[in-house]
Amino acid sequence: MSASLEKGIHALKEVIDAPIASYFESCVHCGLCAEACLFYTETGDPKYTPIHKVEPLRRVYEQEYTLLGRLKKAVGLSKPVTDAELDQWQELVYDSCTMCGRCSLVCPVGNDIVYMIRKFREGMAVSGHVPDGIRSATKRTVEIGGPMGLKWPAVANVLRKAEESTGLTIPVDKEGSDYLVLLSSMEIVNYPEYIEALAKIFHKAGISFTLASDAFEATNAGIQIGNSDLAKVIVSRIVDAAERLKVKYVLSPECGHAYMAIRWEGPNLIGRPFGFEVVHVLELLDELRQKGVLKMKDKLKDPLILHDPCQIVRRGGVLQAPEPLIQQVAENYIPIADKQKWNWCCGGGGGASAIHTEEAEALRAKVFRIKKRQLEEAGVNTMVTFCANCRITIEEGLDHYEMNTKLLGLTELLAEHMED
Amino acid sequence: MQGPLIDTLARQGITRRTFLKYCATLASMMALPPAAGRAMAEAMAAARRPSVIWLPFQECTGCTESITRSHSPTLEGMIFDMISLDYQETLMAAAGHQAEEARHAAMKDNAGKYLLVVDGSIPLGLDGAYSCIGGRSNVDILKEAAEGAAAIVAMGSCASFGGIPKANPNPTGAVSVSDIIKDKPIVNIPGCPPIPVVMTGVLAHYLTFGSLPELDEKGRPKAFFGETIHDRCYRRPFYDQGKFAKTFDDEGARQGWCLFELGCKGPVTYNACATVKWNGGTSWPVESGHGCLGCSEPDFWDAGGFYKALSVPADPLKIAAAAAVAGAVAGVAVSFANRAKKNTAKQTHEPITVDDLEK
Amino acid sequence: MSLDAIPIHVINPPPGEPGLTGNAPPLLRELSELVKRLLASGETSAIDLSALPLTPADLDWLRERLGEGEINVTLQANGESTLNETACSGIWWVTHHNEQGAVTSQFIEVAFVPELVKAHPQDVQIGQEYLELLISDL
Amino acid sequence: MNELQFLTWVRGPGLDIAVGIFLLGVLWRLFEIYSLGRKKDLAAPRQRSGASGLHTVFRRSLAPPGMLKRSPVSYIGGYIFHIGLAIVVFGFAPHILLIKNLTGLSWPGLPSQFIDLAAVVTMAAMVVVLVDRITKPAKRFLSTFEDWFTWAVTFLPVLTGWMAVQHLLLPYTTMLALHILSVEILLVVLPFTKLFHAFTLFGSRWYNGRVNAHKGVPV
Repeated sequence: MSASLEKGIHALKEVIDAPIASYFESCVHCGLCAEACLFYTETGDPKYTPIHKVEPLRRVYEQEYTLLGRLKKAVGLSKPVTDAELDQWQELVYDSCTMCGRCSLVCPVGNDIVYMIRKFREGMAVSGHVPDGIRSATKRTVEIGGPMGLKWPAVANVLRKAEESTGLTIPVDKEGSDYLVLLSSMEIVNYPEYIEALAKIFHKAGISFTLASDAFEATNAGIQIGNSDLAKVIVSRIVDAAERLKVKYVLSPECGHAYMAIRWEGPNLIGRPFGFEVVHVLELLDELRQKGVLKMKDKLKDPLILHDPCQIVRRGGVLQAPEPLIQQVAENYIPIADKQKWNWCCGGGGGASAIHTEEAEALRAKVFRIKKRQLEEAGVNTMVTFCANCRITIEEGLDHYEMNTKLLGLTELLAEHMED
Repeated sequence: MQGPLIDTLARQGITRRTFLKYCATLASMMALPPAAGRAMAEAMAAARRPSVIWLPFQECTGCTESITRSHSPTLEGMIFDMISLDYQETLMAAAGHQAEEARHAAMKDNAGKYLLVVDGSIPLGLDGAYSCIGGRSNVDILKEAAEGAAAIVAMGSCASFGGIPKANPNPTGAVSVSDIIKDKPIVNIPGCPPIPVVMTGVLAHYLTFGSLPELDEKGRPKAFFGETIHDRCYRRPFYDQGKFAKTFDDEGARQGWCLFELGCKGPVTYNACATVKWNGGTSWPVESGHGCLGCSEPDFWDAGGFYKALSVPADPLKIAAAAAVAGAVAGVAVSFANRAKKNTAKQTHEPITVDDLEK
Repeated sequence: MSLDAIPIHVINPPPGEPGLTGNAPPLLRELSELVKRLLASGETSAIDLSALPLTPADLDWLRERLGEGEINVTLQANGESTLNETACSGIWWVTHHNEQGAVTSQFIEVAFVPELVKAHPQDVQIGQEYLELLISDL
Repeated sequence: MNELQFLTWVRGPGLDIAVGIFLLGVLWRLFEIYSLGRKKDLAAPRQRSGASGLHTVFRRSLAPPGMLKRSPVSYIGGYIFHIGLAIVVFGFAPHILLIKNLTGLSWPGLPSQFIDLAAVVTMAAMVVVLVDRITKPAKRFLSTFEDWFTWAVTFLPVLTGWMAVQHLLLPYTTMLALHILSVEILLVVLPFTKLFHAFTLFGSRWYNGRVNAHKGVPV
């Protein structure tokens, strides 16, 4: 078994639906989506125009599902999609699209372009046109359990350290808990403070929680690469664990696409609604804040801006929680013009940060200028966000431009300033 | 009989000043400079009367009526005093062979100089047998008479464009003068009937300048057919304001609003009715409350109904229902094909494993 | 039954009738040129008012500006014609009506005497002959 | 064929054929597009979708924050020419009469001087939009023959209609016939080109609105 063009076309035939058809038929080539895409605004290269990134998908739609398209194909007016073409598009579909969904917000005819990209990736994945970085991350997630190849003993180790430093117990595989806490590999490896913060907050609020030794990983490279079968394998682990442990809630970590995978794609991948609720950590925190449980002992004085991760806010719908939370802990929060659902992507979402080719990295650095500009315009040296992947991408960007900006995670920030 | 025209007029009690005044007005109507009125008067007053042969073919005599019943016989009628009308079946006293002889004599005496006026269309069906005079078909007579004519005036829509006889299905194979005669100057004076002053204007011009007036691409004198009825219509402001009579007896009709919606063909009809009017300037169709029929345009009879507004399709939605059904059927058929295709794709889905990601 | 009982009445001219178009003032300049020519060479000329895009308001404006002169000639020939001198001598306002009283044409004539007023030599001849006849009858 | 015959043809058989192809095309395309269906979203909605699709249909008619500044010509030019077209198409008395004849619906017309102005402004906006398409890199990059073609097909009816009313270039009858013919061409190509967005835009906005409202994001 191996990837092939036929499989790709076959997959596209499966996923093309009425919205895709309606979107393609509506496009008037106005190019306004380009103005909403950081890959275009920062490079000025028209090939990064979002709707252009799904051009092969349009051709397949036209050739397979429209009468005129079939006729055109039959008489040779419309050339079939080729491997070479898809290879050319790989860069456009993965390297230069973070599935941030900003284009879907501006399209005047209402096209949800990111919806189209997500479907197009189904074809790209099985036709073999995926960046190695994402492919290997997917393989590791399916075969080992996480995109970084992290195994439970290592996680257990981190948890033990967190228990030591907080003096709190972190339950594992405890049946009947309120919350099943998920983590992302990046958090475990790069930001273990997140786990400590969470333990403190749960303890304070008196909420029972547990981790699952066979489903600690929330990230889902399957949806980034764009394969529902693999995404289903990955998400099923969480569903199985949550049902086995009989939890009421599954807590999604800060990580953006993990939330997308479990909260919005999950039930559709396994083909049935969940018997539990999926909650993003910020939603829980905001609920606690409203209940008065989340009290601060002091506030951060530094002026700062917030980076709203695309998959959590614009595409995930966690619109209201972040601002009250940051105001809870920061004295000088400066709202920026393009905030909330209008935020600009960090440049590393949708699996892009897993692509480590020279070109991809150079492109990421280039488009990071939009974040740089936001920082400079606000005149601040501190940025807060709530997505592990955004944090890594932004750190890289800050390094690249040698900026001495402080980047903080919202949950940790809250834990740090919380009343003991 | 062949003395200067002014003497003839004087004998009829028409003074020189009356004639001058008439020529001034005629020149004005023909959009000639004011000085031309005087030139016209002088030229015509002194003119020797040209021979005119008037051939009626497949016609209703309405054109002759229009000319001879014009309201001020002393004025429009003057034109008959300016010419020597050597043959006109309706008007001439002679009949039968006598009349035919008069025509032949005039043609012979004035060869190359006479003016030929034609009213009625010419049927070509059955070798022209649909209309014969003295046993000869109209087309034969026309060809023979045209041979020696200096110029031809096609009076009325039938002679100009074929008119009502040519209307679908045109059983007699009727055609216009210009369909048959190609080598003579022809003036078309369309209208059903034509406006008398156009006829007199053309004759006056011919008598004065020895040539035909400036014609448009349809052979009509530009002076009278240069603008549409709609352009010169006194109801035009209502059109511009969007005020339309919806029926012939509604408030809009009583208020004299635009008749566009009632099928007025004014916007596509080139004629001078709106300015010259009829019956000595008394009124004209639109002023009397009825839309223009477009009678001076080619094929006006078949132009989609007199009471259908111009912007309205002649036969709305004739095939629309059938087309809609066909579209729906095609759509449903494509839908079924598409759904079957998509379902097949889904059913033949082979689960993907990580190994499948490699090429 | 009076005329008013008929429900149909034509309102003429219709409302929204165009007012001044601005086409009249240039005519004054043209007239000035024509008068100069009349003085210089004796050449007469005329402007055909019905050939120009003038509204009734324009005509009123022009008529009012040109004013009334001393001579008003009325001609009865197939309807009335009026030849009125304006306040500018040499400029005549000429209106022809038909027998029904409708205006058939309208001119401004620049001449010492309007052409139509002058008797034609042939007509004078005929007058002379008639005069002779009268004398011979004495 | 003389111009009155031409006019008679375009407002007779020509229009029948054009309206027929238009209706056929629209129905066929709508079935073709929307019969593909979509899967029910099984994720628990953040909120009930309610009229969110409808909201998006209306909301998308307004420029999103910041976008007006980024692409003023697209928005202002686009607004002017779309609104201008609507005014000219639905406000001109003869057009209303046509619609009334076809559908039985009618409403008062606008003064023809206003329609005239609207037509000129619409054409100016369309030319500006065309220039924008030629000069803006993203637009030019996306443009295919269809984009230029549909522009022309949309522009010609306005131009010929305006020229007919203004008596420019050709006699009114010929121009009117050309005007109707150009509209017929527009009707014929509409269902089969990007001009079909006039119909699918509602579906697209609605889908987008529903899909995102399910997740609690007003788009």
